[in-house]
Amino acid sequence: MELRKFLLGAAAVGLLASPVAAEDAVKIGVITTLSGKAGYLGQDIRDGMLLAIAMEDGKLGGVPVELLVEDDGLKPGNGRQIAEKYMGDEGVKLLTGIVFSNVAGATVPDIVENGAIYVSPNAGPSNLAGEGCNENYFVVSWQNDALHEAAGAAATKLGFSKAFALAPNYQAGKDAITGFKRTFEGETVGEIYTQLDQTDFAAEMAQIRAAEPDVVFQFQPGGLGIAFLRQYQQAGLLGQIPMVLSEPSTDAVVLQAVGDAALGIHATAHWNIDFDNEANREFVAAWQETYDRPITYYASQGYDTARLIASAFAQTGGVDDIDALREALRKADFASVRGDFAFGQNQHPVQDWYLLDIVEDGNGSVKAVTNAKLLEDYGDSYAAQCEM
Amino acid sequence: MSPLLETECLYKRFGGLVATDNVSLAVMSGEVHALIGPNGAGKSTLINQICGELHPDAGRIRLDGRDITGESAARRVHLGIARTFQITSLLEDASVRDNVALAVQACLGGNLRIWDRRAARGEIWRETSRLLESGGLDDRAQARCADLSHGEKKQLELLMAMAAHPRLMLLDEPMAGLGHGESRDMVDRLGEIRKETTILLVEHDMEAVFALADRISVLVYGRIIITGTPDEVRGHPDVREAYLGAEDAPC
Amino acid sequence: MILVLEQILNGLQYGVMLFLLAAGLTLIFGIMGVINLAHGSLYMIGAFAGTWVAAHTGSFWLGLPVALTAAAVAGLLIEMLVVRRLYERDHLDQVLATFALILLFNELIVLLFGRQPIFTPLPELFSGSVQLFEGFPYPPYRLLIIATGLLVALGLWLLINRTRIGMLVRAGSTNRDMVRALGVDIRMLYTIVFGLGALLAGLAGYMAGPILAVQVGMGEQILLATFVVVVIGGVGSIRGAFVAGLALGVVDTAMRAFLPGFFRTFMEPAAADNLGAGIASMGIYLLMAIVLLIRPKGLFAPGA
Amino acid sequence: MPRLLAALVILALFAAMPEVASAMGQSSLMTLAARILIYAMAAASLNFILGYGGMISFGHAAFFGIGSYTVGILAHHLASGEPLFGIIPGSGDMAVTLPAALLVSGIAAAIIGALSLRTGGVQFIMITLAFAQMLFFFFVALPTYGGEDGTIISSANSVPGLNMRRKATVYYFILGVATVYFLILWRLVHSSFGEVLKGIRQNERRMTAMGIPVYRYKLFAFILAGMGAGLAGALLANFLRFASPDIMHWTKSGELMIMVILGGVGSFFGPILGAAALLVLEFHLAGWSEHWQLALGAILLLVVLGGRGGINGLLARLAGGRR
Repeated sequence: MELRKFLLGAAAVGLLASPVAAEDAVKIGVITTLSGKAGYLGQDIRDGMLLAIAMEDGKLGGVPVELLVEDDGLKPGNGRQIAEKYMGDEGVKLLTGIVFSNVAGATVPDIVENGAIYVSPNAGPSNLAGEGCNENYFVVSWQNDALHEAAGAAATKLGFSKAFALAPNYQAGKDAITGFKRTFEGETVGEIYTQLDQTDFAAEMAQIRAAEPDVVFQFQPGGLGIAFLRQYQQAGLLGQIPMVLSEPSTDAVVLQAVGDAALGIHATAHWNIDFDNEANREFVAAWQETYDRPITYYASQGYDTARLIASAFAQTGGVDDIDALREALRKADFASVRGDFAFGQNQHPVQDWYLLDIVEDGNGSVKAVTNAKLLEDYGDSYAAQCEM
Repeated sequence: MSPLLETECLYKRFGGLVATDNVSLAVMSGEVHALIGPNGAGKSTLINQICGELHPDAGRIRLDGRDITGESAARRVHLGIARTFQITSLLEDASVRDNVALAVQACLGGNLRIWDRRAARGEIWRETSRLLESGGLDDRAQARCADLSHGEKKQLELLMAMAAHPRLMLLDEPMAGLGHGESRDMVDRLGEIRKETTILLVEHDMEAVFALADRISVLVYGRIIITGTPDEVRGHPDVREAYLGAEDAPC
Repeated sequence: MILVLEQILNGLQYGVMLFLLAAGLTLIFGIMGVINLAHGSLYMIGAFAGTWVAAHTGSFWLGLPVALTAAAVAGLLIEMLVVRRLYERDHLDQVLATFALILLFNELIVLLFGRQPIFTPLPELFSGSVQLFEGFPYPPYRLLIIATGLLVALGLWLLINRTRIGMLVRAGSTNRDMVRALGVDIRMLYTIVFGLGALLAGLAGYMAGPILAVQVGMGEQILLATFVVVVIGGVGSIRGAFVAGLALGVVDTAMRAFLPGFFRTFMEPAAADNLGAGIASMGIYLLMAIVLLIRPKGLFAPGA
Repeated sequence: MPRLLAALVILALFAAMPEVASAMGQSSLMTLAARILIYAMAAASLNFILGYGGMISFGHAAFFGIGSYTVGILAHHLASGEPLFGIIPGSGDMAVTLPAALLVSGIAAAIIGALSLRTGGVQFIMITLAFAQMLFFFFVALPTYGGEDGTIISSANSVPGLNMRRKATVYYFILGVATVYFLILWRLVHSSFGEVLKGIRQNERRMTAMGIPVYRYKLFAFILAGMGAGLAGALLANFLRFASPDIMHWTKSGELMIMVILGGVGSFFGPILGAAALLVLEFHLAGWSEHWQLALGAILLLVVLGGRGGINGLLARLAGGRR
């Protein structure tokens, strides 16, 4: 049962965390989403961080650290409250962990105005990437739009010319379709915005079939994506109309849950489990030893965030000198599990994006295999608007 | 003498059931007009149309010559029609005094004031005390309404109706459920009230009806079969057959 | 034409799911006067218990009885430990208590099954798609759901119109005090109805498993739509739940499918998509508001 | 006057909070206190129609959100320099935004109330929920103001003579508004209208028979309550410097209702107690365990099974027991 795993995991986390809770440990505040449907995202981000810390025996960059973790419940107000608690009560100068853009919107401006540093392991909303950028705000993951721009590039590269795009009717969904169309050079023959809480896509399947596109792009994060892919298969569309997906629709949890309904799909990513570099091999091995569940890219981002912080701590020895810490972070002097990594002008990543194939893994399930590089040293569309 | 209340061909049906069938009724100013009839004859439906809770399908209602058919129930109270309920309907959580005070306040006006203190409106409390005294409920003023006896509740309802200074009082079975002594008290009380207002009385207690009524209308199957003095009604053969039937002749 | 037909089938399938949930909720609502926000949790419990067993045994059919049992047992426990103490209280206490239950169940599921969504394979027989007629493929599993929903509807109709319990249920939903006055052991009736409602919710949850994601919080998602069905149909009316469930399923599906296209005929595509999707997501609420404004008690309210 | 004393004690506690918080080295207590004040205002406005008027609105967060978005939208247009609908200029002035929030939420409450109050009972619960959800989806689908991601407000609205960049100043401003608000509410509850409203909760038929047009009175109360929630929402937007649709989601309406029930339905101080209890529990439990919702659920369940009247009722019984 999962309960046993949970207890083991909790014990492991407790063991990992306890020796570092020393007097001189630097506190890092993690605000993340652990409850509700998106709980696994925050959990993986946190565990990626814990893993990096454990691999250095409770330290990052030679500095003992203590990770404070709290659940924001996906409520912007709660995120803000936790940030205040960290900064005001615990004297935390370095915060991270937020999964969702709306929590970031309510929380990040307050953090950076307080003179603390925020390193995002996931959300990279556009309103903080352009004019709203800040020298104390770093994003390790990606700018939100880049995820979908990669998918658009993939559709172009694969030679498709008629695309059908679907996304939930909310900001991230609109950004997704905008992002896709920004890099897709063919024609978008249909666009559907689904309801935010919609889990049944039968109506959309029928419309896709009627529109006869040669490729489908859809953005349905988490559980929605699982439902979508399965229904795509059940509708008999899988194998008939190819699909190009951006990263959130094909994380490892989604793949495990959809199984063979994901076969043949073209996925895009900035990280995959099979990346052939030293840092990644180390990360994957450590994860598989510690946790009994699939590695998602969220975990890789949590891990990378911790490694980035470690690289900065190695230079500054901690958070006492914020200016020095900021400078050190900006250098991004660490080996990312995704290979090349640098910060752009707005302190968002400049990185490579890849095309993945979903194939059988030989154990009755499926896995993602890296096929080709799509975009090289790719930044984002908002960097130019950032004056820093 | 002109009628205070007139209904003209009031018609109301529920589904297949005709509850009031072209009822034309005139209540003279100053009289006690009793409305009798067997259960299900449509008495309460008629009362509810006069007070405005129900709207007739056809017909008109006039108060003092003025057509009030289209007026709301609340508006009719201000025009002078007050009522009591067959099953007492009070503010059960509030004290007796507060029940009366609210009725007084509703009549005095200023109900939409959001920046005054009701407790400081002396006029309300003076009138409330006067009413409580007149109804003999002043010693129960602080009691919670839900703790009152049935008879006391009936008295309280009457007081609250009186608070509106009605020209016409609709009494829906004021004696229902009362013991013999209580009924007699109620008859005495109504004898007092009739000096101040016209009364349309629905009642099964024939002793009370014949003691109080100046005129009586008999309603059967939604139709008025006769209106007349108590003696006329008592002697009317149709009434005996249709209403009194097998029962003993009244009084 | 095929598109319209397909969308109607899709709407029916969504509609019977809503009906399965709403049937129990409307009875609990109508007979006991209890607002049970935790009804969605029973749906989730059925889905998790059944799917877990199905995933470990590899058999869809083995999961079914487990899902039904788990949901019914959870329902009975809720009734006996919590709801029973609240019958005499007002709606607000019931809201607070059942809201607390949602929190409890969600977190318990996280503890037991983890945060990742879990997965059931479709039964072999029903995977893929069948050609209903030339050029019209349709997933047979969805047909199975529709058939199940209709069968349950028939079963409930027989139960309510042909049995003693059904008679009590009917009497109870129109006049609670009367049933009590008859000297019927009302507690027993309440427990049975609650258990039955939970069972149907569990069935709906398990049936939804292979097409949706079985995950924490799946109950709240469908809870609101279920309440909408109950209210439109008329509180306490199974017939209302059936008609409103199917109507809402079809209307909701049709709006999602055809509104943007409709707006595109006279608007810019981007604006049309936006407006269409916006109205479609408000659709069921709009529909409920309109129905209530015309018939304040819903379509088939008992005793109205 | 135990109530007056209680009120003064509560006020003194809140007034001392920034000092206490910094003395304890827990400056986040001030944030918590500010959120409690704001939520208490919103919950109290719900309690006004729910507890005093008997109208169980499950969509009250709509007005909370509308107040919040009024501030957010005015700030957005101030920043962009483009007037709303081409005529209404943006504003960052508290003297403009608060009245605007009151006005807009009042109008919204008038429309929603006028339609919803035609029903009653469970149907009223659901129709208010329906309107709130429609508004929620409307704002989620509205790209101009960030849709679901919300809109960031660059700074708190200005008040002449106050430095609203200082957190403590914003806090004291909120405390000041809340104090005035609760004083007004106290007057309102004990006014002639307040008494009529309490009568309506107990027996609408009787009130009609007294000559009170019940529908109009309920609508008036509904509008007042909507304005109260709108004011709270405007303060929240100023405090968070952020407005997003999540505060009009149905779960937020539920949260407000839970604060009212937890504190004690129809008691004046109930919503303050309820808001404080729920937010403090959330604050500490979330810091204590990631499975805090389990504990919260258990506590809420115990409270509701344990007794009637919420915390206020519990306090009353304790006070009664001691005597």
